[in-house]
Amino acid sequence: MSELLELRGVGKRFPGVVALDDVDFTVRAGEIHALLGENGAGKSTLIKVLTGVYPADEGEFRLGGASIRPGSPRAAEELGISTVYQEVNLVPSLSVAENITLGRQPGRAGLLNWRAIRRRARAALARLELDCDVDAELGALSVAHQQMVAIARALDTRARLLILDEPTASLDEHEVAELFKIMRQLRADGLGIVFVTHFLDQVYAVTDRLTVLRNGARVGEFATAGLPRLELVGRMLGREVSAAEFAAQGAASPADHAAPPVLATHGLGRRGAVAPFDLSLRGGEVVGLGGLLGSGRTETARLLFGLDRADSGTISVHGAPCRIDSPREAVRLGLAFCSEDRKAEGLLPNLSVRENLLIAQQGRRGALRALTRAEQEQLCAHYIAALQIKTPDPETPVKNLSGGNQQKVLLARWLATQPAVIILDEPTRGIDVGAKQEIEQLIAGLRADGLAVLFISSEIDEVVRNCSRVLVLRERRLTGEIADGDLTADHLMHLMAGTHE
Amino acid sequence: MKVRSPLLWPLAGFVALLLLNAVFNPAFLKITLLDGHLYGVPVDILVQGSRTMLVALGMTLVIATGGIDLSVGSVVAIAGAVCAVLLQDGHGLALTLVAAVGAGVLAGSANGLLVARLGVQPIVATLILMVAGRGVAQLLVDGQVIIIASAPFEFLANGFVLGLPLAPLLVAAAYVSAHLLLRRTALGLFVEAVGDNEQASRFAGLAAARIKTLAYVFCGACAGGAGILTAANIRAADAYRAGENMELDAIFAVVVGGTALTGGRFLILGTAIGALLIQTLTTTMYNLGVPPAVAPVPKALLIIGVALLQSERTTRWLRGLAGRKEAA
Amino acid sequence: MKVRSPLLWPLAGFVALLLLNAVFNPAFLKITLLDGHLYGVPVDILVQGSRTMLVALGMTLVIATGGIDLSVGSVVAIAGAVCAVLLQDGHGLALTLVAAVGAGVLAGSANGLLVARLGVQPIVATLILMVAGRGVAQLLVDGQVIIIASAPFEFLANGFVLGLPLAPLLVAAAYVSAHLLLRRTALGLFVEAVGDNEQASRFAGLAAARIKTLAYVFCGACAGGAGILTAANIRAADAYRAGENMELDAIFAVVVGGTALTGGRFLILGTAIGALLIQTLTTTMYNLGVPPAVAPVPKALLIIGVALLQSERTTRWLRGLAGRKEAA
Amino acid sequence: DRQVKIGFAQTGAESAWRTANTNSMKGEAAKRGFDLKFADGQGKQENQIRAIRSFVAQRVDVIVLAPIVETGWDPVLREARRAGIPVILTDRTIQTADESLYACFIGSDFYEEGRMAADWLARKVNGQGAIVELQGTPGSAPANERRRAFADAIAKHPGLKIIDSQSGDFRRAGGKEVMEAFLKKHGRAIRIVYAHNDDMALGAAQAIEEAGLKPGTDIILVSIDAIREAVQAVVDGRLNCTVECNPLFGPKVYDIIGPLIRKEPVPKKSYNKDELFDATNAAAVIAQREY
Ligand SMILES: Nc1ncnc2c1ncn2[C@@H]1O[C@H](COP(=O)(O)OP(=O)(O)OP(=O)(O)O)[C@@H](O)[C@H]1O
Ligand SMILES: Nc1ncnc2c1ncn2[C@@H]1O[C@H](COP(=O)(O)OP(=O)(O)OP(=O)(O)O)[C@@H](O)[C@H]1O
Ligand SMILES: [Mg+2]
Ligand SMILES: [Mg+2]
Repeated sequence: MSELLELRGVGKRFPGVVALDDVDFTVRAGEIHALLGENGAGKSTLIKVLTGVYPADEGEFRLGGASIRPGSPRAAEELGISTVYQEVNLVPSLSVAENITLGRQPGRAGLLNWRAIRRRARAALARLELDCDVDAELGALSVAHQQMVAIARALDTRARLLILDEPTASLDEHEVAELFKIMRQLRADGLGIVFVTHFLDQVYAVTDRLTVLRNGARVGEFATAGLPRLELVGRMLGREVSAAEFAAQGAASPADHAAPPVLATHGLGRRGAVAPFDLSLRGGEVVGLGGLLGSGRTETARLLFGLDRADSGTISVHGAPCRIDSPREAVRLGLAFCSEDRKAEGLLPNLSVRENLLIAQQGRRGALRALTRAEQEQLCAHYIAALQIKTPDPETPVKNLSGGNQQKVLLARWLATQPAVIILDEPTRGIDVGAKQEIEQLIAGLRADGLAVLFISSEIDEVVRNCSRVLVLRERRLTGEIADGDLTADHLMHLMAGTHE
Repeated sequence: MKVRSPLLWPLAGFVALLLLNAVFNPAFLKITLLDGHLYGVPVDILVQGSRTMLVALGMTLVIATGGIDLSVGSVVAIAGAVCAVLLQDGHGLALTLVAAVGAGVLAGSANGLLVARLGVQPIVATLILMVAGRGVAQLLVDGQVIIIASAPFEFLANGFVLGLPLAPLLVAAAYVSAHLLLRRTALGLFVEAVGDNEQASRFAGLAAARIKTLAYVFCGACAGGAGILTAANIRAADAYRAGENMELDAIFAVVVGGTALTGGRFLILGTAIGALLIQTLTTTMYNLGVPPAVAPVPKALLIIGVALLQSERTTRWLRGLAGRKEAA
Repeated sequence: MKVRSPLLWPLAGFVALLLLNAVFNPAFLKITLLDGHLYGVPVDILVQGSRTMLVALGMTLVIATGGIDLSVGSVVAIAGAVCAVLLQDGHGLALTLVAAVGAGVLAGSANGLLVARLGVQPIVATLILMVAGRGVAQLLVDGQVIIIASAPFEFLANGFVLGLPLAPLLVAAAYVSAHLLLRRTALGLFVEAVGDNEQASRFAGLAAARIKTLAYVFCGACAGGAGILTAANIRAADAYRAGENMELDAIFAVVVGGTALTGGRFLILGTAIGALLIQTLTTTMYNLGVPPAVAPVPKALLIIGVALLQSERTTRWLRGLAGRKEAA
Repeated sequence: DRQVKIGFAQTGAESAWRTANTNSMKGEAAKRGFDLKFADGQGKQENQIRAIRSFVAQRVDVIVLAPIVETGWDPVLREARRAGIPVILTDRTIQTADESLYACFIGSDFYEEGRMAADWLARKVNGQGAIVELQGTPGSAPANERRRAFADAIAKHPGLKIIDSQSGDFRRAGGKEVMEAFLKKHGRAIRIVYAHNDDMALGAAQAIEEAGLKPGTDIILVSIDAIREAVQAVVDGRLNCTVECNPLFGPKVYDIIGPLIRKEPVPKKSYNKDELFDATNAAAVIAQREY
């Protein structure tokens, strides 16, 4: 097989960080090549350097044998490299169709042909079996749908090399399956595909070979089939891992049903968002919220956290009825909500890791009771160590961290408020295997400490592993609950899809 | 719930103003024929408003890219000065017009260079030319108000064709061409994409810097055109006052017309309505004899009113009120 | 590579200007004692610059929240008018000062309400008061320039304490208190968070609207204070001209001082340096005898220079050049 | 007989001078029982054009126009002529090919004001002395004219030299700031200050006092406008001379209206009488100064 892409000795330094250090990377035509590594290993940076987002400090790039050095994503695209970047990078106020065809609208002599544009967008979405109005404004879609649109866009071009940086982080199984179908088909057509993911199942399901990065350096290149899972994890983490460490944890022990609920709702709902529902969370239990994409999980969380105003029902915390009409009020009552959209709703990009970490706690204390510098530093040191956040130092702007590490900072922000109830919306999105393990342990720890956790994840296994009970949402309505012994992936899937009869 | 057209509120304001005037002064809407051309207050509004409309057209694009151009007033003064100097030296009309628009293009390129290539913030970058540009205009005319004695030149601003005023026709032509250019090609889309999310646009392969530069150049050209009309209207180049405060009126027109200052989606038809609305308001104040110290207030109130009605937060709040009433 | 302090460039510009002056006119930096107080050009710069410094202090916070306040000039006029009217009516100094700052607070609250609660874009919201505010000031003084004949009032702007000019001392005190208030409490952090990502701040439990409103109120209070100093400086309230163009100078000072107009991180020390830099430049123009018509040009050039040096893109470009040279 | 209807298109309310001008026109009209229709142009010519049209429509007897700019008036003035309404220009003149479009012009002569100031000064200091000039807003008509006239007039006196000139923007604060800089730069070399308006002169006087000198004695101050505060300063000896730029056009304008309506000939160009106030006459007039 021919070498499609060859990178030799690529290096890239940011202030205080060596992001890439003498990296070699090869992709053949007609293969799916996984690019793996921990959060902050340098995967995204490698991709950005290759596609001209940043200039490389050193290194040689060859595509199809010819030396290339694209100066911008546009130049890369013209060379036949089509990329889906890690953070969804589309234009929110444009329509789906406009986003998919942006910069390469069909039409004659520069004149737009709207029918062709829509047709093309619809075709691109149809390949992913995505049913979605091409005239809808992109910003109104859920993160997952936006991600699918971004993928559709990347597929809608004749490329030789397709790069997908964590495209599956916010997708559920159905969409992932569709994506894989297309990836295999493209592979058969002779494309080279670079695939970044933190889901090892997906690596084994679809890739031919893989390259592992650690701390910006290449660990090695392997044939996927020849590398056992544990060894792969070991290569990524740089240490021996035992099978026990990664065995599925037993379902969490059931909570004490006699204990009064920390958070309870009665008939809480909002027209057009979620039908009225009853829910009660007890201290020391992890409750899952299951559902397909767009089933209303996020909107339920928003309602609980006072981001949207409920138009019916009541809510009580520690048995006392209360009104939650702003996040500020929610935080004051001991709630915490780690949003799924970390870029828009989570990060303060230009502020430091330290400030991002303590902002919620400081907000809860109020402006006048400022944390002292020593307290702040202690807090940072604690959480940076506890969550193994990879950052040159706490004063680095958080936008310079890798995606997974940003996610950890946000988790830390909420843990620092020492909440009674924490709502985690896709908390493990984009987090590497090691860290996922740590976060799951953390959740177990929180439960042991008596917190109530509301856990939302598109990964069914993760839900089953971590939760003692799962509430199932379908079409914005709470349709069922499974607990304890009944809680299996199969059963849950049927409930979510509404096919359990 | 159907999404309402963003043109609704400015249009409603426009109609309301016309009605208000017509009630207080029935002669307001009367149009007569005088010397074979139309004559009346609505004609005045169109003629006087045409300059702001032209400047606001360019401003719309700049604002859509997420920028702002404060230098348009100075560019109007420069273009007028160029016209006066060239006509005085006996150059032809065609050359004069090209040179005046060219001066605008040059100014726009300077702004574009600073903003798009060198990353200076638009307010700062264009303030420079706003401040320094008037000096340039004064240097051109040597601090004097130069009288222009060219009938064809004056005709551009004050002439009538088939009984219709020429200046609004020219500006309307500019709007139609801009609309076709922006909406029939992908240019308009590119501008909106860059204004909404510059980084994503770059990732999507758009030449963001070039698109932004183009917007500023276009805005400069429009301001140059408005400079021609202004000089032709008063048959003189007044480097000291021409185009004063025009950036404010243009920005108002754009905002009232429904284009957000944060960039992204733009509505050139809205801008045209916005400019007419502002002009009508000025005329109205006049007609109703509002005392001078109070005169800016209704204008301010109108603008805030439209801005409020367009703000999502207010809409939500109003809807909340309505909802509560429904529930009761 | 060490990250350079953002104060570097404005400071360098300041020092360069002082040197330039000292070379052309050795008397420039001379400070003498006159009637027991300091006397010299640097003292003038401090006294004259103190008003812009005060306005720019408030503007810094507003800009840090991602907004802008164009109404400060009008607020200066209003506060001056309030002082004149109250002192004329024989009210005490304390009441007068409180009322003047109170007027500023009121204006700031109006701006804050529009921007933070009703979601009107800052440029539009504050333009309203910019336009209408001067009318209010004129109504207050009934169109007259009112002379203020209160020695203690004048002392605020022109007095000396222990040989040092009082006005800069007062403004310095304002800066120090603001610094303590913002940095010893978490207020500064909250302002930066809201300016950096308003939505995320709200998600993190901050009262974003309240924080923004506070910034506008503070800015109004600063403008009110500057209005007092302005009126005291010339012993008169000039509703027509007081505070004219002050919003531009203040915005320049903030930008030159290293606070980005996009909001987020702010540097009040940088703002102080920026304001002094601009005042020094004005004084330099007088000193070098630059003709008035040309005077805005160097100012514009300086601002663009500093803005360029602070722009990341330029830095990258310069570094690229340097790199190529190194490589060669 | 019938009440006289007058339409007055004012430029705006940009300064205290303008306000005094407006008040004079309004007050005098009330005194004489005229029906004055007042329109404020808010600094824009188009507003004034529109105002004139509405005056024509209302069939006023006379239109008074204080033009904001010098050109672009022909079409609307032709409309007024067609309606048979005479137009009086005040304050500033216009540029037109057809002088018959207006009946007469009554104005302030900025050039004459500058010349009067220079002549008074030459006499006062015997044609000797170093002058600093505080200019008005660069490019504005009064600043241009007053600068030109002063320069022309002192050219006859080789001993009078302008050693520095900066713009104080017609503002008190501007005059003070520029004067402070001049004092540091030239020190005691400055003998004379010529300010294009009183506001700047009063600001400069303050700067001079703060520099430990006596304005009017150590440094001679000459300015233009003669606002009441400045005349008072002349009385107090802080200012040496101020040339009037009289905003009180009311009487002069209305005096001419009678003959105009009766179609009697009136002088095409006349100037509002501008006096000069110095130590000799200031005290006598201060009580009657209206603004
Ligand atoms: N713009 C930047 N400025 C400074 N440092 C950066 C920047 N971008 C990335 N880094 C640093 O480079 C390193 C590699 O980051 P990169 O985003 O490539 O990681 P990644 O492997 O994609 O991780 P993840 O799995 O979390 O997405 C990290 O330490 C990160 O902090
Ligand atoms: N701001 C919004 N405006 C309009 N529609 C929205 C908005 N946010 C979400 N939606 C739509 O509401 C539906 C429910 O979204 P929600 O995010 O609650 O689902 P979810 O079950 O959490 O799915 P996900 O896995 O994407 O988080 C989706 O179809 C989404 O497109
Ligand atoms: Mg990454
Ligand atoms: Mg969700």
